[in-house]
Amino acid sequence: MSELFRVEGLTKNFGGLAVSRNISLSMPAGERLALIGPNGAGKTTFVNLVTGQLQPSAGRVVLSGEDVTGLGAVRRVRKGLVRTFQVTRLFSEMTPEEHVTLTVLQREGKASRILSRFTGNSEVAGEVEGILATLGLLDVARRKVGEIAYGQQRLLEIGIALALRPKVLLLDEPAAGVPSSDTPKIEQALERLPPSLAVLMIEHDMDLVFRFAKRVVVLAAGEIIFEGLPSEVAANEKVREAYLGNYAYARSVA
Amino acid sequence: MQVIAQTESVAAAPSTGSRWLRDVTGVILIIAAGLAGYWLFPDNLALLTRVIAIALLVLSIDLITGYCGVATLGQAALFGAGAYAAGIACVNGVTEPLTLIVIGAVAGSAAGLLMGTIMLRAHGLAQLVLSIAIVQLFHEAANKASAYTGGSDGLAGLTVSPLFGVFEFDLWGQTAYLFGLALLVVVFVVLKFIVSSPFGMLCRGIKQDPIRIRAMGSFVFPVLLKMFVISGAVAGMGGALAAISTQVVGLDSVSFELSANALVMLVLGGLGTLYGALVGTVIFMGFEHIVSSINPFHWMTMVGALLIAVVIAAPGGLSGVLERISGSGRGKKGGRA
Amino acid sequence: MQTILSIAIDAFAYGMALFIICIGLSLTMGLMRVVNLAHGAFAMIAGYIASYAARDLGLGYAVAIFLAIIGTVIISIPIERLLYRRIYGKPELIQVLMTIGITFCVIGITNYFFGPTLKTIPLPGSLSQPVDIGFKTIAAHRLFVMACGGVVAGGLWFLIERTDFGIKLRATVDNAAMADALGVRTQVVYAISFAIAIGLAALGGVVGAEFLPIEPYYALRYMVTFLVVVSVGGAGSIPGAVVACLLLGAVDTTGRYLMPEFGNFFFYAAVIAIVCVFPRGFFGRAQ
Amino acid sequence: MKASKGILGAAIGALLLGSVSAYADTIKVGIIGPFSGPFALQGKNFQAGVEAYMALNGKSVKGHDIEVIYRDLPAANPAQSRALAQELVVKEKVQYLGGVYFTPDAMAITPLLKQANTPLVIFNAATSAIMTQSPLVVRTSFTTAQTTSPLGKIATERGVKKVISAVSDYGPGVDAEAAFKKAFEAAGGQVVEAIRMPLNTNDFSPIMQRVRDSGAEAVFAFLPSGPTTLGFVKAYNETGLKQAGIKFFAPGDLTQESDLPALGDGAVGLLTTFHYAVSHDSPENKKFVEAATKAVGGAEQLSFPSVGAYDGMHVIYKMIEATDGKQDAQKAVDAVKGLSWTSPRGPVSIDAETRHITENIYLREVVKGPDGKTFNKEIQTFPNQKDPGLATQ
Repeated sequence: MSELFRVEGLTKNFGGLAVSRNISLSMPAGERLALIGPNGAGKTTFVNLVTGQLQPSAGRVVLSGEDVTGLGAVRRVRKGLVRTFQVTRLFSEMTPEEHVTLTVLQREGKASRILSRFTGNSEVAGEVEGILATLGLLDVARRKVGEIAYGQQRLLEIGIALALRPKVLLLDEPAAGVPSSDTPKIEQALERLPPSLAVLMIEHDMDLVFRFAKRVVVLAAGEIIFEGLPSEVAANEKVREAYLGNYAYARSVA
Repeated sequence: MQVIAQTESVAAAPSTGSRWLRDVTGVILIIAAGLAGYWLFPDNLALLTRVIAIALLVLSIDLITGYCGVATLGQAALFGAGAYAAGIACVNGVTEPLTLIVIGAVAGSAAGLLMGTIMLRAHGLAQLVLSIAIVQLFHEAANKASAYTGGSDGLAGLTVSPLFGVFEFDLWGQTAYLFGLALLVVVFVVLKFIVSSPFGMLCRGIKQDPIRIRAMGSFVFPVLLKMFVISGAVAGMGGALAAISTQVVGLDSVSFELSANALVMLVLGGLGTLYGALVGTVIFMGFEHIVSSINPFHWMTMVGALLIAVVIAAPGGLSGVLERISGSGRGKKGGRA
Repeated sequence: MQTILSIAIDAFAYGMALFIICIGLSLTMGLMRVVNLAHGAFAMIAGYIASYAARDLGLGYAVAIFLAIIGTVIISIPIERLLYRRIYGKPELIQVLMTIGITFCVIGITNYFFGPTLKTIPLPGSLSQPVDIGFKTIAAHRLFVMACGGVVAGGLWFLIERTDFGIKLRATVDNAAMADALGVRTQVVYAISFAIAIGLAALGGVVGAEFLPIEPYYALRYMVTFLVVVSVGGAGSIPGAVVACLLLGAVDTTGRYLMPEFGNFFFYAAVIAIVCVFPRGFFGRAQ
Repeated sequence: MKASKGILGAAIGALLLGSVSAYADTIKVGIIGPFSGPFALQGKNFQAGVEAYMALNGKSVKGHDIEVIYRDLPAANPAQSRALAQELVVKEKVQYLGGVYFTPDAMAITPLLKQANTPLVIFNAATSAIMTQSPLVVRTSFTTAQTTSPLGKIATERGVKKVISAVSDYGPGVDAEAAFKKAFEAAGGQVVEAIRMPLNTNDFSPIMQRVRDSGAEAVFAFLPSGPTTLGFVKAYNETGLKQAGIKFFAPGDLTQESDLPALGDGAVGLLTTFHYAVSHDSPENKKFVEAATKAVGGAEQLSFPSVGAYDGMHVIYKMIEATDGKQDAQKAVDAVKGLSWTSPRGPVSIDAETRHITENIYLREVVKGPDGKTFNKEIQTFPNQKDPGLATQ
């Protein structure tokens, strides 16, 4: 498969501390990759480096053959490198519909228009409705985000990301904090992601990882220690040592 | 500094139609209240005109503080830029009132562009201090350039031509007031459009979480700067209106005191609703006028007590209280970011 | 050279006077997170008390300072209980509204009782003479102000960094809920810090009265200066406040010597430059 | 919005009722001044002057009762000034406007006068240009140029050849600088340096260093009264300039009586020129001071704006007398052109040409009285001084 996205030797030092060390990774279109690792392994830092919230000390980020390392977060989003947040960052006073509408308008370059009505914008209404419908958020489309369930807020995070029509989507723990009863809805949403989209997901819920990912990368202490099929992860010695040991052992026993 | 975020609920209205209705009602209420002021206080029109000019200033602060979360104690720099630009133009022979308003708006926007460029480099308290420093520099510059501005003696001798060649700006101030009221209504309607446009939404988003907005692929700085320019135009029109109706421009129009008073009026009325700006201005100035007429020697204590009382009784601003009384109950107030 | 030294000494004295008045505000803003615009009002109350004690009652300068500090703190207690407690942790603009209200009230009341005239605090003979320090003649009270500034800075540093109370205070500031859980009585810590800040305002009001004379409008007249100095230094930082006061004092004094007609330009241009380079002030905490 | 207007309406309506109930044969005089704020003392002196005049001369003229309405204008604010003047004329139906402390405030009122058919008697605002804005303005105070000009001669007479001028950087300060320079150079002196100090200067030591470095034999100063003056005079003493024999000249604004207690002994020896000293020795002044002290509420609060107000009321009374209660601004103003009388400050007259007061300017020295309090002692008189600023126009 042709490569869509690649990072090369991505390194980040905070003072003397290396939080990311020489990370290299490549993703084709349609990829479903899970990035896992123990707490403090540098997963979120990695996402921040990729999406431009942080500037790397060394290394490159390449999207569709173009080096985007020098670009800021906003430009990377516009090029199709989109993320969600580990803790939802939503506007509590706005509705899901408004979130998605704003995002779509932004993508279309219409978000800074000052003399068109925001609501009832028929140009984008259909698309917004489509996105909300896919995520099962139509029921709460016009309620304030502060008033809807956390699981729905997580879905909305994904919805916003989708509204940007990304090429590469980085999901930072999409199911974190969601009650287990709601996890299937998230999973469902993940399954319905556009097939051509390359998705990198950070997740702690291993069941979800195993069901979702075609490939797993394990990060420990800022370094990639494993890259391979989900089925191989549990067997890997390094991974066992670093992080997964007890879990895999427990599974194998069970 | 996270400014108060008792943002008016954008989402409470279930449909576009009812929101339209609400806005139209609001505008009609403003016009009605303005005309009521005209009929009830025909002898106080100069005061009421001044209220309108200040209301424009307070509205302009609401745009950047209430909608974008950028607190400023230097907004009078923009107001004063408009006032002096209109004043200087008028002294130099441009006496048509509408032209003067446009000149004020342009000058205010230019000042807003400058102010935004500087202020947006910082956040929180530092930002507030930058705004103070800027208004002080403007004040100092206006004082220094006394050849153009008249310095501390004020820029006098503005002779404004009659509006549409017919209506004189005279002692009774009917022309000035109705002109001001019309200007206020037009500006208010335009601002209502702006704050409910995608751009307005983007600003609210930035106020709550600029990182999220960036992750949505939108730059923050140009959006805020644009709002500064719009805000400058509004403040500049207020300044020009003050210059036209007073026929003198004084250094007080670029002072920290005016900026601080205007911010107090806004917080008093409630941020982020546009209505709050109007309510705050009318109540503060009305109260000040009444108590200083009753007791010109000690009105300050009364105004201070009013402010304290408002914080204790209605921390979300007076417009929230009025709404609760009127029973329209739109969303909850006084929340924080 | 003589001129430079002389300007430097003037700048130092002025900076120290600013420091004594502003450090209390820096504590309230940095540690208690209250934008207390009424800070100057408390300094002014102290000035009135000291003036009354020293001029009208004929008490000594030291006694007057002592009475002013005690008196102002006592006056501040009910205000803290009734008003300030309502705005701890509230949004800044609400705090601004409340404390401006308090300032207006204090001004109005002071005007009513003491009239609008300037009030002086007579200095004892030893402080009122000019002293020849070799290269220039300087008023003795300026030396006194410098000494006071040094003592205040040192004392506060010791209190915050080296005492039990300092530990509790820092813990409360970092995480009030956690400190509470650890058995620190945060309400008490707040009350004591507030009293200390007010006491410092009082000391500054009295000692600094030679620079900033006491009159009812004191509270508003210097509000901006105080706020600017504290922000430039970084709210809550003692070294920051020292550096900001000395630097801004130097800019102000030098500017006024070299080009007095552009004095304010220098001052505010310096403020803009500093704030743009150090958006949190010199020693500001990350927010 | 509507509700708030309603509240405003009720309250203003109540005020309105109060004023309507006064009977018809009352002539109203509106006084605008700083009754609160940093300049409240000056406003208080306006009031004291007005009340003193009415106490001594009765509250009616030719059977017309006089009612005074005060309006507060705490700081220079032309927009508010205009609003207040409009309200006084249109709503309160005053026939005469008086007071006004700041120049821009007066400038904002002058365009209204013709339509309002109301004369404006200025009790203070001291810029020459105001008089040219409207023929219906009469002024009973002084101009900075008027009080400053004699200093030129005084300085040279005292053997001073080189003076450094230090003024606050605002209208009156610049006026004072120019007036002094002109008068002093005409008398053969030289202004070696002219410093303009920002209004909000707190520490004047660097300025004093400049004065010392300039090699001047005297300093000419002008600052607004209040904290800045106090700071300036203090710095003058503390930096040893006084001991070094550098003389201090200033217009009398600097040593106004209400500031003297605060200035204390430091002010002793300062030479100022002004149109009025509370200590002026005349029977008229004695009566005035007694009445005005009662009105102002304390001897030490009395200062020069009171006499401007007192004479202003005199002019207004004369106007009412001339028009017999009818509203005719031009006739009223014409009636007082050339009017001369003996004011508490000495003999004065209204210049028929400029409508500005012609008065004696006195050189005063701050001295310590037998009671240990300092006061301005008049030591030289420059009779019948007109405003040089207007005279040359």
